[in-house]
Formats: sequence, structure tokens, C-alpha cells
Amino acid sequence: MFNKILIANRGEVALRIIRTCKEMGIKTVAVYSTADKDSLHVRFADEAVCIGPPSASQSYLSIPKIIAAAEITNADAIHPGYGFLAENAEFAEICKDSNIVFIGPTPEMITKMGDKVTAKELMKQMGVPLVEGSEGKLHSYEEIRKIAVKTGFPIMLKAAAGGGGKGMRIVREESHLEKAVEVAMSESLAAFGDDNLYVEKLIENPRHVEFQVMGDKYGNIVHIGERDCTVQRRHQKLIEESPSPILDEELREKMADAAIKAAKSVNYESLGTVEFLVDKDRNFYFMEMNTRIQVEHPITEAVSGVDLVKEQIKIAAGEKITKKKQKLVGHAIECRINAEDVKNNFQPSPGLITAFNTPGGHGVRVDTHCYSGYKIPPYYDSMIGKLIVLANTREEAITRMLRVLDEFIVEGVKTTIPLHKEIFREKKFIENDYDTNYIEKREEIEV
Amino acid sequence: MFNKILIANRGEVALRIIRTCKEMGIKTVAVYSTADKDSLHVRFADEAVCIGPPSASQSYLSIPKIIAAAEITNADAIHPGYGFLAENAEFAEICKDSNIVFIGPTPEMITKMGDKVTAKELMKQMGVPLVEGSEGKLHSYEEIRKIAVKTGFPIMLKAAAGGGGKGMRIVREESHLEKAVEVAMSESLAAFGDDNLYVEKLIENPRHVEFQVMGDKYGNIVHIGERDCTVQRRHQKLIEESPSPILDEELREKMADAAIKAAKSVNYESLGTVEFLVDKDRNFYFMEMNTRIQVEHPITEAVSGVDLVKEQIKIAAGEKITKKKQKLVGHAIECRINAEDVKNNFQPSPGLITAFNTPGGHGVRVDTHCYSGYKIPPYYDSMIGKLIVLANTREEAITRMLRVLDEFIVEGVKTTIPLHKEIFREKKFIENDYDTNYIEKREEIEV
Amino acid sequence: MDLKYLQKLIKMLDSSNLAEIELEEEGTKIKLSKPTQTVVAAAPAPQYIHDTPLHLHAPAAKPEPEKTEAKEEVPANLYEVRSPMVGTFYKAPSPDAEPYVKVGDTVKAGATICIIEAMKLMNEIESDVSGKVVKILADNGQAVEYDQPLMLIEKA
Amino acid sequence: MDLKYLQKLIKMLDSSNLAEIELEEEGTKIKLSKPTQTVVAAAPAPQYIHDTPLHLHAPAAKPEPEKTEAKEEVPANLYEVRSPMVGTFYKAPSPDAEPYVKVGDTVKAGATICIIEAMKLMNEIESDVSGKVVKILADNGQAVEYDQPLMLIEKA
Repeated sequence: MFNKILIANRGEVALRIIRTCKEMGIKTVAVYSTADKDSLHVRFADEAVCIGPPSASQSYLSIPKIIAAAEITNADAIHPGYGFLAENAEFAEICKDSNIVFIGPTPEMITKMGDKVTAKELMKQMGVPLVEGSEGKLHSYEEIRKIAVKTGFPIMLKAAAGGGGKGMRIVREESHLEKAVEVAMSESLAAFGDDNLYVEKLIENPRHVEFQVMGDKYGNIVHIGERDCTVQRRHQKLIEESPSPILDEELREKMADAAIKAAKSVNYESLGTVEFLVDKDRNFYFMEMNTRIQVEHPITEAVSGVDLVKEQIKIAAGEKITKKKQKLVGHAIECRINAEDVKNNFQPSPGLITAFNTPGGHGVRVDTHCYSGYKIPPYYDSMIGKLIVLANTREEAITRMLRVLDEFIVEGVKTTIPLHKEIFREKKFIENDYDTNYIEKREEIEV
Repeated sequence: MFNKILIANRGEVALRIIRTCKEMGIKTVAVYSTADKDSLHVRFADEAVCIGPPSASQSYLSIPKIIAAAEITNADAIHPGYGFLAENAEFAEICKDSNIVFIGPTPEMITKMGDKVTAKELMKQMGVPLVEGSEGKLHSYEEIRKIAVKTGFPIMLKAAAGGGGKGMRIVREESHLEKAVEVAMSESLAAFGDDNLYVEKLIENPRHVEFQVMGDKYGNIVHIGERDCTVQRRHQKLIEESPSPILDEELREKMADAAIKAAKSVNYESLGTVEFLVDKDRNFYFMEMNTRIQVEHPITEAVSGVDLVKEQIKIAAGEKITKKKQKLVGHAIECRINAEDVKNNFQPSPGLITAFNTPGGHGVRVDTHCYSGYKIPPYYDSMIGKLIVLANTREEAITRMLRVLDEFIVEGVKTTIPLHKEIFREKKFIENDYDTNYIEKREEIEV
Repeated sequence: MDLKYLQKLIKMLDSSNLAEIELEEEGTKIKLSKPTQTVVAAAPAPQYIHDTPLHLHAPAAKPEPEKTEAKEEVPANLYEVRSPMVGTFYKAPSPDAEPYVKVGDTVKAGATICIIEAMKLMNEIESDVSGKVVKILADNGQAVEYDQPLMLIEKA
Repeated sequence: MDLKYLQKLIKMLDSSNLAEIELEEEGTKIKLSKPTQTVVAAAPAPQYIHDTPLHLHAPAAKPEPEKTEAKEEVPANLYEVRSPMVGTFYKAPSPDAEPYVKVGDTVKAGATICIIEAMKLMNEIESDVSGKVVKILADNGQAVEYDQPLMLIEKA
């Protein structure tokens, strides 16, 4: 097992990883930018190294600085958390070259799953269902048009190189296609330095369901159930739950099987998440595989009792997965709470937290790096914490989450707590009648 | 089900009960003394009524004031929490007379279990093992001497009417008996207005193991496992765990059986706890039955997944217990954190909390009514919160508790956190080699 | 000595960052000093962020617990009768009876001025002072809590 | 003595922020002082309770993150060279070589003054200013973090 792990991250996930390390008796090194001097991950780590100024590119995203911090502290492994360098194959490669274990999959696995076209090819070979569309990168209008017509409108144009909505366009009829291709290509070029696109049939009003998978260095791959992350705003997940309220046992088994096949396509090791879209007719389609710990991992921990970060560290240290099947109990929901002004187009609301009361009691987990007197820096993402509840049923979990949201008091900055409170009272959410456009549709109604 | 419950208590337990009421869709009324105006139970209840000045006897212990508060708010039930009026048969009786449901057992059950001599008689009839000693109240030295000699020294003198260490004396030889009887009688008279004593054989270096039981109005009585509360200081529990590390399946079944018999002796309804002493030879003896929710109930909730307060409310509302046997999973530990100065004879340390950070993460529950900026009033007990962890094994639970204690930051007042941190690192605790005198023995060594 | 001159000197020192001025001229000596702790004043203003960190508001109960705040505002000659208990406020001994007191009435210390019903018991509330009733703050039949103001009496 | 005159003096001192007035004139001496604690007593003592609410101390890492605080104390003519990166500090290009600079040396802006090794790369650190080296704050081979003071240079 490792002697000392450096956590190449900040905020709640850095704290999350420190917690497990402490429980495993592994020493920890926090790295931080000058803006994060007062952060709890700095306080609770055994050692802390300031690696740069506030700008992420000069601190949390700077590979040389992080490797140097690991070297001066003699850390034998690096946990990248999520975001920042977590899915950076080059970083994983450099860790290896520096004789530091990267707690995650190999650089090759990251590269393969990170490139959408390669990933889709692998899925096709494994028989994992894909959204109909182009099989490779496209860069001429005529090629794109042919495939779009064959697939049938509406279609979705996507940047081959990227994600996060950039270079993405929905096209509902052929007459709009040329213009859309032009815009998507230039957006894609600007964002990723590559104007290759691919075309997919648009899955309308889908649900987002993802499977937690885990593989070791000895070819064992298991899944630990699914998470339904359908409630999103502009591709940012807001609410996640496990199990998914739209799956029955049969579909769950089919999807879990597909998820394991997806991971097997690269002999995946470490934690990973296979994301699917599920359409109204309960067909499911592979979207992508994330090769890291996910923000919403605590709901899987809640229903399974498994500490996922601990498993991830054990796998990285060369341990075998012994338990082939996890028993999942209850229903868990997570809310991501952001310091954002809901009434003002979700503008970030950094600043001093003047009062802070975290919820407690039975079936409640709080993951936050904030406290009364903490100043949320304006440089990084706006998530200030995650509330997780576990209950016997979905209904109970919803009522528990409502009381937990009531108890979560944050003053001094605006938060998304009021939005969450509304959603959990809405008939459509309660009755499980929603899709990934739920938040956008709500906003349209309000306007 | 009830429409509105008044919580006749304060602090973390009031908040605990409000939480469950909210999740059940039941409205809540908080009562508070003027010293508790800024308490979270006042904030989180649907309604709040100021019932008196700080002194408990004129507020939380004043039956007329609490009943009046229930009347003006139209509460249809009262939850007494623990302490204050929770085991006051007169209060339960007056609730009944006022057409308000007392969430607890009947006044008769409280009376019978509250009187130690009656309780022991009942246990004897049911065949529940008792510590050898007098069978009724004694009030002459000669009577006491005869029984003491028959039982054999060392013996324990106890006040028939009371508890909490008052009127209690350990006597190791006959020559010390007369003096001890004198002192115990006068202490007992002063504390309880009654100088009757009883005599018991002293169980040396015992473990404290108690069983959570639950009975409904239809004669169903079940148990939900045990709690080991051996780590105490002057009869105040500091650390509790479930399951008890000294029980094996056979002993557990025998004791559970005795606990259910104890509850059956009065056809017990509501939640209750049957406390036993276990000696070195693994013999167990009935100590008492508490007819209320216990401070340490969250560890039972952790291993069973059952919300005990919810069950208690449902039983009071006339619902039947449907699940006869609860599956218990994992190992839970609770620490009671007090605002006390460990270095200064555990003197209470009320005052302003200037910084407060509650632990979070997987397998952690925090029950507290405090926050940064809260002023701990000097009028009530010094408990500021409870930390509960759940893990797969006792060893894991201990390491988790250690990291949780590290994360619990309370500034402005002294707390018992440092003592807890020490205990969880001590070989004797880790190796399960301790008894109810553990803390006192530690202190002797330190002096 | 010319006091206007002195006043000017004081102002000059006051508005400067100096600590002391000492003047000596034809047998006249003036020494002005600032307190040595002045530095503290220069330090940034303290931020009383956590004075009432959770801005606690009692929830909307029928009784209004916040009323206790009114204490400060009562003029010295007015006496505020506060409820000694939680219960229901009545102006009269029975629905048909005359109220114990009306605004404008003069009451003597010890006279019954209202009733608080608690647990079916009618508790007669007596005035602590003699004087004129200027305001009745609770409505007939209203639920009141401990320490809630019931009446204002102008002390005789 | 004219008491009115004295009274005026007292008022003048009282309404000012001064601590003391001393006057001497034709054999007459007047000394007025405020109590030394006045200032503190006047304004309620600020409670800096939540300035650093959790009294955050970086854990005992080899580098000392708190050093950044030193910034304020550096006299104006002294320039503090801070580490632009995390790594290992070396005074010389190799173990056997002479150090780039020693205390007392004069350096020009742009001259290499030390090395920070990070990821096996030797990063030559140049001086931003010209002047005399008055102190070297890091030891040879010491791990340093971003922004950590390395050297003091007295600007030329």
C-alpha cells in the first residue's frame, strides 16, 4: 500500500480523498494555490504545498508544479480527484515516468475513452448500443449531409475532439444543416483546434443513466449499480439518484452488462463510469465513459456501503477485487449545491460565507469544504457542497432531502438551495416524469 | 397519524425529533426558555412558544407550561425526548387527561419501571437474571447487615427511590457497613425524600450492555440489537457502540430474550431500553429499563437502518409493528461531545462558539444543535453534539471516528474531543479490554 | 493664553498623523499629546460578521416571540405588563362579563387586570403598579407566551 | 486660577482625540491628561473572532506556507526574491560548483541567483532587481513552495 498520497485537487473532493486516506492510515499531501490558503483540504492534510497563484493553469492544472510538489514531499502516488488533470493522459504518463503511481487508469485507457470516435469504435466492436450516426470524423458538408439524411432528422452535430456543449448543434431539418455545420466547425476549431465533427441521431427527451464500474489489474470488472443524473442544467448535473427510478430489473441487467462490456473494451482498471442515454421506448445508447471518480459517487457509496475512493486506491496499489457483486440497499439522492444566483442566470456568487449550518441526523451525508468564515474564491467552480440522503424508498428520500435542504443554511453568498427545494416539490419530479431538458423547460415557463 | 407534535425538550434531541416529524409530514411546535431563543430547535420547528425563564424548573420541567403551550398551539401529541419530563409518570398522566397523546409508554409502565424495587420484582417473576441482593426496600441497619452477609461482600447500597449515584455506596467489608448505611440513607433522604435502601452484590469491573426494545399496543415486542455503553465517567456514558464487542451470538440471543421478557413484564409499548451488567464470566444481570428514547439511539439506527423516533411516533399513533426481526449490518460507534474542560475536572465550559466545523463524508452522522456563533447557555447539560460513525468492522469504525474527531473543530469553549481522541488510540480500548471503571482508572493513573 | 490659538493647535494635531506637539516661546510652553494607542484606531474596522450568525428568526408561531424586543422602546413612565405564563389571554372573567380594565381606566397595584387560561385554569393576572391603562396589547382569546407584553400602564 | 478658563481647556481636550495638554505660562503650569485606557474603553473592544475562523494553520509541511506573511515586514529598500515555483532550492549549479551568489555580493537584474529543481529540470532563477544580497533565506537542497521567500536583496 502507498505510504503517502498527494491530492492534485482542491475543494470538497480533495477533502473527500483525504478522509479515506486517513482511514487507511496513508499520509496525505495537499497542494494549493495562494487563493486556497484557508481551505479545509490544506488544514486536514498531513502536509500542504503551495504550488502557484490562483489561476488554475498555473496551479491545479500545472503538471510540472504538481509533480514537483510530489517529489519534494516524497509522495508515492497522486490522486487526481475529478476535473483538473483527472482525465489528462499526459499527466498520467508523466506520473508514470516520474515513478509516481497515478491513481486511475493507464494513459492508454484515458486516451482511448477520451477520444469519442475511438471510444465509439470500441463500443461497436463490443456490441454496446450506440446512437446511430457517423462512424468516424467528418470534415466536409457533403459527407455530413449524406449521413444525416441516412440517419434521419433531427440529428446532433458534435465536435469530434471535445465536449461540454462546444461545437454541438441540434438540426431538425435538412435546410438548416449547412449553416449549422459551418457554425459547429468554427466553434470546434476555436475550442479544440480541430474542426472534425461527427453526426448522431438526436435522442429526444432522454434520461441520463450511468453505471459505476470498477476494474482491477487482473481483468476483473464489476459494476456497483447505476445513477440517474437526468436533472441537469446545460449539461451540468444538479441532482443524482440511485437506483434510477426508470429501470426495471431486466433493463438494469442489460445496461449493467453493456457497461461492463464497455469497460472490458480497454481491459479497464480503476473506477470508471459508463454513461448512457435512455429514450422513451427504453432503448439505451452509450454516450461516454468517464475514467475517474465522479462528483456523484457518494450515492453509490450510500446504497452499496462501499467506499469507492478506498477501492480505487487499493486497485492502484495492485489489490484484487474480491467481491463480484455488491448488494444495493435503499434509495439515495444527491444535490450539488452551488454558490450561484438562481434568479440572475446562475451567475457565480463567490465571497465570504457569514453563516453556515450543515444538516445532520439519520441517513444524511454532507460533503463540503466550506465553513462559516470561509471565503469562496472566484477562480474555480462554484460548487460549495453536496448533500446526500439515504432512505428506504424514493419517496422517503425526497422528504428527507427536503428537510435537509431546509437545514442547510448558507449566508453571505447566493446558493442554488432554493432551486433544489422547488424541484423536490414539483409533481413531475416526484412522479418521475422528466428528462434531461427538465430544468431548461422550467426556465422557459418561468420567463 | 398526528397532525402536530409538541417537543417538550431542547438541544440536539429536540432537533432530532423535529427532523423525523418533518420527514413524516407532521407539524412541530418547539417550546423554549428565554435562554434558548437562538436555538436551532426554535428555528427549525413550524411554531415555537416561549414557556419561561432559563431555569429548567420553570420551563422544560414545568408541566403546566408545557401543557398550556400544547393547548394554545393545538398540538395533538407531545414527544418528551430524553431527560426533563421523559420518564415522569405524572406528566404522561396529565397529557392523557388533557387529551394529548404522550409519545411514550403509559404512566403505569413508567411508574413500574421507575421504581427499582417493583422493577426487580417483575424481573424475578419473568426469570430475568438479577444481581443477588435484597428483594424489597430496607430501612434498618440490621436488616441490611443480614442480607449483606448472606450475599457476601463486596456489596452495593443503593437508594430505592433514585438514581444517578446519589445514595450509592460500595462496601467491601462488614466493619464499614454501618457508617456507609448511615451516609447512604441521609443522602437518599436529601435527594429523594426517602431513606429506603436496597442491597446488591457488587458486580466488579462489569461491562454495560443494553438492548433496544420496542413494543406496540397489540402485544408485539421486538428488539433491535444491543449497545455497549461501557465507557462511562461517573455513570455518564461517553462512548457507545453496536454491536457489543464482548457478545457472541449465543450470549446475544440469551440477553435479547431476557430483554424482551423484561419488556413483556409490563406489556411494554413504545421504545425502551433494557440495561444489563455483564461480569467477567459473561453472566448478565438486569440493571434497569429506561422507558424513553436513549441518547445513544443513533448507533442502533445506523446498524439497523430504522428511524427509531419514527417507529416511536407510529406506535404512539396506534400502528402495529410489522417487522419482527431487524437485520443489523456493520459496526457503529457514537461519541458524546460535551462542552467541558477535561483538564479541569470536567467543569462545564459554556459560552460563545466562535468557530464550528462539523465532520462529513461516508459513514458519518452528526447530531448537534450548535453552530458557529451559538452561545451555549450555562443552565442545561453540557452536551454539544454526538458524532456517529458506521463502518464494516469495529476496527474501521475506530479509524473513521478518529478522522471524524479530527474534523470536528469547536473553538471558543473547551470540549471533550481531546479525551475521545485519546481513548480511541488506547490499546485497552482497541483490544476491547476495559470495563465501566475505565475512565476513572485512567484518571487515577494520570494523577 | 489665547484659547482660540490653542484650539487651532489641537485641531492641527488631531487631523495629523503626529503623536505630539511641543511649543516653547517666551516663557510659554505648550505640550499636546495623542494617546499612545492611537495606532489601534488606524487598524481596519473590525468585522462583526458573526454577531448573529444565523439571523435566527423564530418561526411564525401564533404568539410572537420577537415581541420581547419591545422592552427597550418602552418610555420610562410606561409600565409594560408581561405574561407570567403561556396560555390564552382574556380581558374578562367570562364571555358575558365586563372586561377587568379598559383603556383609560385607572388601576391599583394588585388589582386583577386580565386572565390567562392555562390547562383549564383561569389565572388572574394582577397589576404590579398603580396607574392608567394606556394600551391593551393582546386580543381577547389570543394565545400568549411567556414574557409577552400584555398591557401598557402609565405609572401614577 | 481662572476656573472658567480651566473648564474650557478641559472641554477642549475632552472633545478632541488628544490624550494630554500641558501648558506653562508665567510660572503657571497646567497639565491635563485623559486616562490612558480611554481610547480602548470608548470603542468596544473589537473581537476578531472570525477573522481566521478556524485558525487555519497549514500542517507541518517541509516548506513553510505561512512565510508568505513575511511580505508586510520587508523594509522598502529590501527586495524579497520569492520562489516562482515549487521545487528544490540550490545555491549552485552543481554540488561542487561555487554558489551563484553569497551574502554581500552585488547582483544585477537578470543575473542567475539560484536554481529550483523541479521534475529533474534545473530552473535558473534570475534576480528581478540590481543590488546587494543581504540574506539567503533557504538552505541548499531545501524544498521550497510557490511564493516562498528565497533571498533578500538591498536595492541599489
